[in-house]
Amino acid sequence: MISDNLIPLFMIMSSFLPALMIFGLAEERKNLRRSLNLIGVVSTLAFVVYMFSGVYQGHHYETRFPLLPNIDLVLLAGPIALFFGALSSVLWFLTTVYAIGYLEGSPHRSRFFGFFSLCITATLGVAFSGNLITFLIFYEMLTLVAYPLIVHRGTEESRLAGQSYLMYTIFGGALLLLGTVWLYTLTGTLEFTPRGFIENVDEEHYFALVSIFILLITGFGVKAALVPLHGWLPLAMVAPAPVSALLHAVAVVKAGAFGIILVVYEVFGVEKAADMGLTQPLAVLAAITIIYGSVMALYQDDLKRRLAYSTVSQVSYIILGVAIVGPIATIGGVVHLVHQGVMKITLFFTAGNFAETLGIHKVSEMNGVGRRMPLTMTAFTIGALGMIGVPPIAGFISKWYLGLGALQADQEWVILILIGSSLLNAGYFLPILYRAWFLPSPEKWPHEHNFGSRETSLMLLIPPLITALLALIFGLLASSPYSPLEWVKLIASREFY
Amino acid sequence: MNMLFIYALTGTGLFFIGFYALIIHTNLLRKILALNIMGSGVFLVLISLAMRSGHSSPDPVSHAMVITGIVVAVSATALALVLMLKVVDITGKPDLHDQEDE
Amino acid sequence: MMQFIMTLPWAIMLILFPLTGAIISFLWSKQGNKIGLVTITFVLISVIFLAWSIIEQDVYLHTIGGWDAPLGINLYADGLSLVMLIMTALVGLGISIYAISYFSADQSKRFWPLWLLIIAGLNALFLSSDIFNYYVALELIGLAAVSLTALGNTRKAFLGAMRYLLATLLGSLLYLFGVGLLYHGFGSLDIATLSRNVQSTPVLWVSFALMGGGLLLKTALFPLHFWLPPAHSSAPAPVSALLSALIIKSSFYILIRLWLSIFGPLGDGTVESIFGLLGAGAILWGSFQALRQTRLKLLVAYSTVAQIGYLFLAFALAMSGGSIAWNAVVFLAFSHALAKSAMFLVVGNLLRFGGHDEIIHLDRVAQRLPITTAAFALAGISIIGLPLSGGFIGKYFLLESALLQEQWGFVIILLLGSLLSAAYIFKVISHFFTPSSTPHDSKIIPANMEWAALLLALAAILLGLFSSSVLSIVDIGSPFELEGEKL
Amino acid sequence: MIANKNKSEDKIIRLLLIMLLTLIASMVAYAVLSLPESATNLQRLVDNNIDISGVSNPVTAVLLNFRVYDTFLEMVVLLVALLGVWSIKEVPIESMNDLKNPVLDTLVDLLVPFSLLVSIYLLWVGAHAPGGAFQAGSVFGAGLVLLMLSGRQPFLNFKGLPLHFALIISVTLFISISIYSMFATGELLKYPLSQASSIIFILEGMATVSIGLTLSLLFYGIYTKKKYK
Repeated sequence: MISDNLIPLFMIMSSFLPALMIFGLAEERKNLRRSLNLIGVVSTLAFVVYMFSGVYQGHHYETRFPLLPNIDLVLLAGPIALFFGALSSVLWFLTTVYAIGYLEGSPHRSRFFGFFSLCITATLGVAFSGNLITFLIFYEMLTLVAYPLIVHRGTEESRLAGQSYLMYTIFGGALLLLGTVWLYTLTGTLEFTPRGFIENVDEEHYFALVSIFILLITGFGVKAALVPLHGWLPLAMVAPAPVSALLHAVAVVKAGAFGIILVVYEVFGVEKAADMGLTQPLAVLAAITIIYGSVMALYQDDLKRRLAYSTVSQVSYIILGVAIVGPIATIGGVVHLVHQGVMKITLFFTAGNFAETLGIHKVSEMNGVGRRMPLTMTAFTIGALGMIGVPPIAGFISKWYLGLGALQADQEWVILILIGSSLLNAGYFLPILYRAWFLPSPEKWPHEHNFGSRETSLMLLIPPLITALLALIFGLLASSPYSPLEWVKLIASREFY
Repeated sequence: MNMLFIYALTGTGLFFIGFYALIIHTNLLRKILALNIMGSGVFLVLISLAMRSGHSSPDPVSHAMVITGIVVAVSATALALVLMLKVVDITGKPDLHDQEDE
Repeated sequence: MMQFIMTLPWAIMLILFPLTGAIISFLWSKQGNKIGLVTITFVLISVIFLAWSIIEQDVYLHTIGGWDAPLGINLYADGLSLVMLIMTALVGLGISIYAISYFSADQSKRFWPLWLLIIAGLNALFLSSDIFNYYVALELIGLAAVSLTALGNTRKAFLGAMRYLLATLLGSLLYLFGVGLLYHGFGSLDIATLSRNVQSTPVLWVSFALMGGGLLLKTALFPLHFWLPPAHSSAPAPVSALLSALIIKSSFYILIRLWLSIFGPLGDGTVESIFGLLGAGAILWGSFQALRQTRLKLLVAYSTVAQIGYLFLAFALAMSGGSIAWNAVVFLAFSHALAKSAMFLVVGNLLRFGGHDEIIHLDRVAQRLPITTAAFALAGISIIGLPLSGGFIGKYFLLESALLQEQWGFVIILLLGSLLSAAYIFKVISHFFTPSSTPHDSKIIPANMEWAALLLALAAILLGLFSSSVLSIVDIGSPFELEGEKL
Repeated sequence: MIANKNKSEDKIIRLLLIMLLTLIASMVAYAVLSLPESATNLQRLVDNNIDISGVSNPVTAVLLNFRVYDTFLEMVVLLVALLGVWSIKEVPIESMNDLKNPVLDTLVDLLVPFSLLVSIYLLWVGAHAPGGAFQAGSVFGAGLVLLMLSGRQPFLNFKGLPLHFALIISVTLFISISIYSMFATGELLKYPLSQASSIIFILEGMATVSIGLTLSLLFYGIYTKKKYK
């Protein structure tokens, strides 16, 4: 019998080892590469599911490896970890299928899929980190392995986008490292603990703790694209669609948001942070980001850039939920991690389909797309409506809990933000839907590919349909026992007294 | 004051005169000579301080250091001279200021 | 059987193997490659067994000629020496594997004897505990290094070698003068004896100034680094690698040893401040210069100037009482050796591949030389100090130590240095993916030249992963307790 | 001329340098003067052990026994220098003939055998009085240099592998004695008491050969420069 404590390590390895093997493959070994990819995906998923059921039965999965004096590398399958890990591995599975279809016949696929797998290794590492240093290590790994994906096309434009991405993220990483080490010198530990691990720090270090909080939030804020640290995200849109999907819904941006969640809940403890007066400014910052992202999205004609700004806005819902302070808002914020993930990935998959099939990159070119590609457009519509917050799609659940949470915490102003942002969301999504469904299609699409009887290749079509379906199910069956919402309620119960 | 300290001070003086020359002169031959003068200065200090023993014979370890030091200095000087000749061969002049003309 | 193997004199073989190899490769120069590889393999095996016996039986001490110090010379190896020896063997293996394909037959004939003699000299130096013996070993290493620099056989290489020779000879003479004064002041050349004899007198501090000055010059600490970029950037790639990775570490090692046993316990904090200040200057100046370079090899050379600054920053923090910072010193030195040698080998590959090292004209290297690209990227990660690499562990300790001592200036320098290094590393990497505006022909790079670079870079990364084992080795014999505390 | 301004700047820099170096020099001088007027350092230890060192000249005892390891490495340094010179510059083995002169010829014919004699004497005397391998090697080397300067060609027939063997003979002997001593006594370069003086003598003899040859070849490497043009 394999020791329970090695399971998290096996999970990490099941994407890491295939990645290494894929790097070694010659470009034309298509089938072997696919098999390796799928073996990796499936075994990762299997490990996550195994741990899920195990944790339900009270098992404990923890891989520990000594790194420095008093500091271990820890992979721990806690509730939050499994929550984020499950999201990542499921969406990775779909993105891999999508990417195989999307990159059919394009060059450097071994490199692409190698780094693609490494991205998931890093994301799962982030998800399962048992302490801040482990988190930091995988977080920086994620920064690095995402870079070759962003510059994958090898054009001057992608080079510049990659440069800006690195400038932001390396800067953020430096702040994180400083905050982490500083924290360690005060606490002597970095192990994530429900309700935080800073109680024992003396009052006299108040200023230091505030500085650490700012450093950590700023560090994570770069990837979470908090205004004004969001500049790299719209530029990074030059990457291929599966990369954008991965960046926005699963890996990079989410890792930043996830980091903020951990800092507030498992490092400082949300109530302690609130007592120190740290959460209110964070809430304001999140609110500004929500409105700013939405307003900017209104002005983008490029579809992917519009989606990118939408991400800037939507991810801050998560942060807002965290910063409002209160069990219900927490539920709204944390569950949005998953809800935003499935909805946004749907949008990016479908945007990629439009580009790949018809050569459509701009909103203004989308007239009548609905009739040409009805299934794709249906998925897009579900994602978009979910983003706006239309019931019964998942996005509605998030916003509902956020609103309730705000009221519970006497933060009525948040309601205004939610309403305002929903209106803005509608403002930049509804015109697209209108164009696609109700306007006549042009004589000729910008760059049309023929996929026979189907609207597009099956591998491009199925993933968005599944994610759209998930977005619906997560909304419809929100109160069934295995839904993300119920899981998040369990998490929230650990974080509040 | 003991006579040997005068030698030791002379050695120190030689060392720093050599040091000065090493920095000031651009001609490589002079630089190499300067290093040799510095070396002689150190050896003189070592030899003269070895006389402090009061015995009939001076401190042998200090002497052994000087002998080893001389061998090393000779080797280094030979290498430096050959390298200098090579530099002269290639750039046409015995100094390090090379106009980037390739 | 195992017991018997452990009692063999592995430390002495570390010196005798490369010497013998050098002589054989001098006599049968056509077989240089084979002799070199066999020799370095033996060196590696010896290091492994020496490490094993030291881990099992504590520090190694050997009285040469049966004459105990101070009359004779003692060989001594504790955790610190051991790590340096392991570093030499690993980097040595990487460079040797690379060199068998790099040099022309004529160059190879000259390369192997000198290179093996350098390995012998480095091993001798790291095993020694005698300040005059250090001098002889330093000269051995220095003269051989200069000769190898000149092997580049270009105008720049000769000028670089000449400048290097003058600097290293000046450094040696300063050091020798200090040795002489220290001997006549305190009656011994043996470090352990000296550490018992010394008192804080003018002689002590003047000899420290002379020895320290000489060693700083040899280590190329800012602003005494003027000789380094021309020499390191004009030498043949394997030579640049060994210069940056190993040679400058040898004088740095002596400085640490002297400080820990002789001068440190009597210091009052001045030296720390000076070293810290110079280290900070080196980091900023070196990184800034690296960022400005348009040629890759010069960029890598200036990066060495900056990385030396980290060593001294760590040294300064360690001197002012942070035991953590000593660990930083070890990790920074070790990981820099691995990463920087990998980087110079990469530059060698690129130079051969495209015939130039202009950064903006690198032409789709990521596609065409993936292994070399990976090597550069991994080495870069360690140089920047990104997790999880040896460089990261070093900078982590450094940051922790600076924060514990509330040295905010150092904290800022550290962050700034990391950002600058990231900037210059990624400036290069970003051009790996794009086509050059002037596409050019390319030559084939032998696999061993690519893999040698990758393995060294990989070792720099793994150093981070196995940091706890490295730390437990370093701790053998408590090299970082000042002599006063040991009593 | 533009040099005017530069010259005055130059002068200031020189002045500053002189002041700085004088300052350092006086600190060093102060330290030297602060040394006690008499000190024995390691002399007593050397005296106490000289009887079992195999020689009676203390300097030779230090060089070839107490600190023989330094000498070992020193011989390696000499080899490094020669390898360095040869790697920088290919030295042609045919010598130059530009100094043909009957007076010189006669003088060399007298001096070279004499230098060989002096060299052997110095080698022998080193065991109990000032002298030894380095001094002997220098004189031997000087004799060879004289030969070259006078247009004789000492390396015309003595080259290639035999020459290489002669150059490394001293280092090789050191390595062999190292290995032998490890087997015989378990300690590096520790001589069995009965063999000490003979081992030292052999070491010195071979060192003389290597030093003499190496020094003359170093000179040769520098001197043959003209041949290249």
